[in-house]
This record gives sequence, C-alpha cells and structure tokens, in this order.
Amino acid sequence: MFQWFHRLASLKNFYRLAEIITPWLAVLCAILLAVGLYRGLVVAPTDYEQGESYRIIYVHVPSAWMSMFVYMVIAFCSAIYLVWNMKLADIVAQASAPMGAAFTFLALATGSLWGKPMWGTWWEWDARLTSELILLFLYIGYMALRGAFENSAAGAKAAAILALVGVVNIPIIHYSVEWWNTLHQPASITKFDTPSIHISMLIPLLMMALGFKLFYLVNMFSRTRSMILEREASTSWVRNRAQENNL
Amino acid sequence: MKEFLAMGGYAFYVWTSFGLTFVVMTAIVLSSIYQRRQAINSVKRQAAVARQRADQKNSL
Amino acid sequence: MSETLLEIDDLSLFRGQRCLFAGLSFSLSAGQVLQLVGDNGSGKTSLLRALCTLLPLETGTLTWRSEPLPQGRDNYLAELCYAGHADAIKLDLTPRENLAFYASLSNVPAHHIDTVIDKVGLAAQRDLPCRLLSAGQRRRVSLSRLLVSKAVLWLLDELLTALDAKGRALVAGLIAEHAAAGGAAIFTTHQPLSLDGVRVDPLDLNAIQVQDDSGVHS
Amino acid sequence: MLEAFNAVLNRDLRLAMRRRGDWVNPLVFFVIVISLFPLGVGPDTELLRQIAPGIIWVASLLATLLASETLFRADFDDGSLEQLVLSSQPLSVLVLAKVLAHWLITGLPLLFLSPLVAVVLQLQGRSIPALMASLLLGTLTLSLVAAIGAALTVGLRKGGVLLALLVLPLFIPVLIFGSSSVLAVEGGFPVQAHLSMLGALFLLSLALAPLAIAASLRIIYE
Repeated sequence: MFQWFHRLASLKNFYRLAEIITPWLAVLCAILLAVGLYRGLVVAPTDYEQGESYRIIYVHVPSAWMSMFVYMVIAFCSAIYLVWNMKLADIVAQASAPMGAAFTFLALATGSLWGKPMWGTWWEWDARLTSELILLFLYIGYMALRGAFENSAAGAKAAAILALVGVVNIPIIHYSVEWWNTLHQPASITKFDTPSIHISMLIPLLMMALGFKLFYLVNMFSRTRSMILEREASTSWVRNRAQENNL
Repeated sequence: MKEFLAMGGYAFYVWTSFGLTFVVMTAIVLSSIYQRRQAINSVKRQAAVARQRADQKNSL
Repeated sequence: MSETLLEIDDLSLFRGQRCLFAGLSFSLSAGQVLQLVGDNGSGKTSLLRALCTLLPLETGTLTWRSEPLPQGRDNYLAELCYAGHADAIKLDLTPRENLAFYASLSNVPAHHIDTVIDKVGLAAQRDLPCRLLSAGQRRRVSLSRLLVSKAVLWLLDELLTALDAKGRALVAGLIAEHAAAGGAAIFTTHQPLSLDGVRVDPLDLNAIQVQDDSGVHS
Repeated sequence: MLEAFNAVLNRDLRLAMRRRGDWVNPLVFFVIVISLFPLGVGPDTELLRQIAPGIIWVASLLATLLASETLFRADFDDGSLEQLVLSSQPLSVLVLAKVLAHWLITGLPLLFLSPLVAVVLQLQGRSIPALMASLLLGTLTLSLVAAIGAALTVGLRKGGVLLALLVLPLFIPVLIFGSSSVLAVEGGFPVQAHLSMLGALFLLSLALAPLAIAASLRIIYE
C-alpha cells in the first residue's frame, strides 16, 4: 500500500512543481529566443565564406542539439522506468518523443535548406544529415511501437527497451556513417560547424540553443502535467482540484 | 531594411528556414495547449460522472 | 499441520486502468488444492498468470517457502508448473519429443517419460506427431508436463477443456495423487470436478472484487 | 543451463527439418531480390560489379528481416514461449539458443549461396572470401538485432511493418561495414579493419542482445 501512495505522491508533487516553475521558464525562454534572434539575424557579422546563408545555423544547430538531447532524456527516463518502475519517468519520455522528432525534422529541413546554396543540391549524403535522418527513424519507431500496444503499461516498457537499444546504437551508427562518408567522399567542401567561430557569432548561437532547451522544457512540463491529469483523473487530489476549478 | 530582408541573396533559404522553425515550434505549443485542454475536459467529465453516481447512491 | 508453501499478502491486480481485485490474501499448504471461483472477467486467469509471475503485481507480495519474490523467483519457478489455455506443445513433434524437451528444460531426468505417457493413456500415440492427435489427446500431452516436471505447485487454467469423461476422471486422479504426495494445486474450471479423498477449497474472487469501478482503492 | 540451451537448439532445428517453408522462403526471397537488380539497372557488367556488394548486403538485410518475423511467432501462438519465460533457466540463454537455431536455418544458407550470387553480379573471384567472412559475422549480428525487434512485436497483430521500422535503422552499421569490406577487396585494399569492426559489432550484440530480447519477452505478457 505504501508504494502505491508513494507513487501517487510523486506524480502529485511533480504536477505542483511544474506548475510553479513553468511560467518562469516560459518568460526566460521568450527573452532568450527574442534576443538571440535579434543578435543572430541583425547584429552578428556576415560570414566571409558563406555570406548571409550561414545565419541558418541559428536554427539548425540548436535543433540538431535538441534532437540528440531529447533522445538522451528519453533513454535516461526509460532506464529509470525499467529499473525502478517510476511512472513519472515514463510520462516524461512519452511527452518528449514527439518534440524530439519535431526537432529532428527541423534539423533535417534546415540542413537541407542550408545545403542547397552551399553544396548546390538539396540533399547531400553528408555524415551529419544522414545520422540525423536515422535518428528520425528511431524516433518514429519509438512512437509507433508505443502506440501499437493495446496495454499501455506493456507499450511503455517495450518502448523503453527500444529506447535503450537505440541509445547503445546511436554512437555506433554515428561513427559508422562518418566512416562511410570519409570512405566515399574524401574531400568535403565546407564543414557545417566551423571550429573557429567568431565570438560575436557564437553568443547568439548559445542563446538560441539555451532558448530551444527552455522551449522544450516548458512544453515537456505542460504535456507531462496533462498526462498526469489523465492518468490520475480518478484520484482524490485531482478531483479536489477539479472541484476548486484549479487544475 | 530591404538589404536585411534580402540576406545577401540567400533570402529564400534563410527565411524559409526561420519560417519553418517558427511554424513547427508554434505547432508544438498549440498541441501542448490542446493536450492540456483535453486533459482538463476529461478530468471534469469523469468528476461529473463520479458525482452523479455518488448522488444516486445517497438518494437510494 | 502441513508446511505452508505459498503465501499471498494484500495482492491487487489491474488490467489497464481497471482494478480486478484488491487486498487478496491467502496461503497454500502442502497437500492443499484450491479452486478459483468467479464470474467471467473476475480475474481468475489474471490471478493465475500473476501467480506464475507472467503478470506484475500492482501491490502485494508473493512468498514461496518463506522466501519473498523477486529474490526467490528462480527457486519458485523451478518448483512451479503452469498449464494455460494453450497446450504449449509442438504439433510437428511427437508426445515423447515434446515431453523430452520440457524435461531437459526443467532439468529433470527424462527416463520416466514413457511411464507418464502410459499413465495418461497415450501409449499407442507416443511416436505419432501431435498434429495427428485429437484436441483431447493434445490436452493430455500438455497435462503430462505436470508429471514430467516434478513441480510441487501446479497452476491449472481451464484444465478440463477438450477432455472427455475419462479424461476428466484421469485429471481428477492426477490431482488427488499429487496432493496426497504433498504437492499443491490451484485451478479454474467451468465444469464440475470431484476429487476422491481430497478436499477442494474454493477461493471466490467475486467476494473480494472492488465495487467502485473507478478502479482506485484509496 | 547448457542442457536447456541444447534442448531449445535441438528442438528448433528438428522443427525446421519438418517444416521446410520456414527456411526455404527467405532463401528464395534473397535470390529473387538479387535477380531484380540487373533487370532494374541494366546488364552493364561494370556497373553491376560496382554496386554488387551493396546489392548483396541489402538483400541479406531484407532476407534476415523477413525471416526474423517467424522467430518467436509459432512459439507465441502455441503457448510454448510462455513456458520458456517461466522456465527456471536464464531466459537470455534460452533465447540465444533460439537465435542460434534460427541463424543456422536462415542465415547460414545465405552464406553458402553468396558465392553464386557474387558470380552472377560479376564480382571478382578474390572478393568472395571477404564477402563470405563479412556475411558470416554480419548475418549473426543481424539475427541478434532482428530478434530484439521480433520479441518486441511478437504480441502485436500488425507486427510486420513495425518490425521493419524498428530494426532496419539498427542494421545500418552492419550494412556499412559489410559492403565496404567487399568494396575494399575489389579496390585492392586490406580488409582486416572492416572485418574486425564487424567482429566487434558481433561481440557487442552477442553480449547485449540476449538481455534485451529476454526483457522484451517478459513484458509482452503483461
């Protein structure tokens, strides 16, 4: 009995915690994105090699970082869920997956839009874009597997196992794709991430990256809260808050 | 301003990238809001059903 | 007083969001036979599947020979034999091959397989592929696993399905013999089953079902 | 433990002997897919030789995927998978026996067929040992990885397409190192590095896949 109450309590506590910090994070996120956009699009100087087109990195690179970060969050939560059967971890993983897929899609689309003027083609089998494409497949598989189960608890555990299998594979896939890429295309024209990026270009990039991260957190908290409500709909604390019209 | 919008001849690529990002992120926000509404409605519906049942029990 | 084998304390089971029952406690001693009684959907099959560790317990503990699971899981499984709705036999193999497989799977010697096959009345069919046997005969092969495995605890779901009068008598005899030898069994059935000389304790799942169908017991 | 491993292995091999379709179908599929390519890209010998490693590897990938769908299906349907899960023997050892049996039935024949398709696709004779060595290590790895997907989807009614979606992205490293090892020999480069990468992938999947398969099989009954 204690375990059961304990689990309820932790969902309830998380609901309350997320309720308090989400507005603050949302405000901070909006400020960071606005300032980052302004500094990235207007203030940062033109790149002498790529011209203005380099400004795509201000959305491409944060999306690409987020696509990996969200997968790591999912894998981490999956491990916690499988080991300690902590339902909150499963909810966070479930809430994160569609957003991770969306960021992966953005990274692919903006990468392609950057590639057209740089490489002269919409799609180049570049190591980074290829890895990103495979990551998108992993996300789609994760969501499809979870959705295919009628029993949601079994679906959650199956998806968690798949996420862990995926996280073991991601470095291998990434390494093998890079290896394959150097094998078939010895001379790459321009590297996407120039190692020596000027500080005035770097600061907006970091601001955008942090803004994206907060954007994910705000939405993840909101979605997690919605899912907690649905799972706990018949418990007394949700009923009480529904009565007070304070959900 | 015109120069800024032209993006040194890369206007299409740059603005499509930023526009697409904006659209996707807006979609994420809208779907978060939609999910929250759905959850609240479902909780209210279930609470109403439970209350009705409790009333019936009391009146019996 | 005979030795207590299995102790169930405060067990609750959920199917999805629905609570099948909560707060179920009982114990099973050597030589005891328990029949699960309840309407369709009362959770008889789910309880059996939970007892053999296929379903996770929502709450509660399962203790085998004073050792609580999950620590005692391997010892428990080694002494348990579960016969579910499916026969769990390979139709392309003969009864003998099927039983030999289960014997080596549970690490018991295979030399008494022929005696077991004779006992369940399949001596003539023991080298025929199971595909050629009738449903009742296949069920007998499946039930022979109980004897081959030397398990102490038998968990039997709908054990009389597809069996004729003779087959039912045979099963009754097997359970009685098993109980007399110090084994224990839990079974469900829709047909009446009379065991000679062995008392069958009923466990009524309707009685402990949660009335509130919201599925929460807080 | 070893006795249980042998019991599962022997039973599955014996069943395969009695049911031909299970192991013949993926083989025929492999040959048909390979014969489709020359029809699709034209009979140009030079072009075929260039893309032959890729074709053979993609075809083996798809054949392994197709075959893996039946890996746990029959056992799940007749209830014997439940009995394996409930055995007091470690489940990961039992599933390893099942995967090994399955590979012997569906993977090994591909290996013996590969010199034939290599000749048909105009590969040089000296590439054939490398092709076979890479297929040996590669198909073992593929079988182990595919078994994870098969275990996760065995309880689902429409598992087939989902299985492909789950497993094919995980096949990519094997595809890359497998086809590049043949390409290396064709181009006159040493092949050891490629084969040792395949070997490393095999060892990694041998260590981890049985655990993932066993965990998956336990949850499908919930």
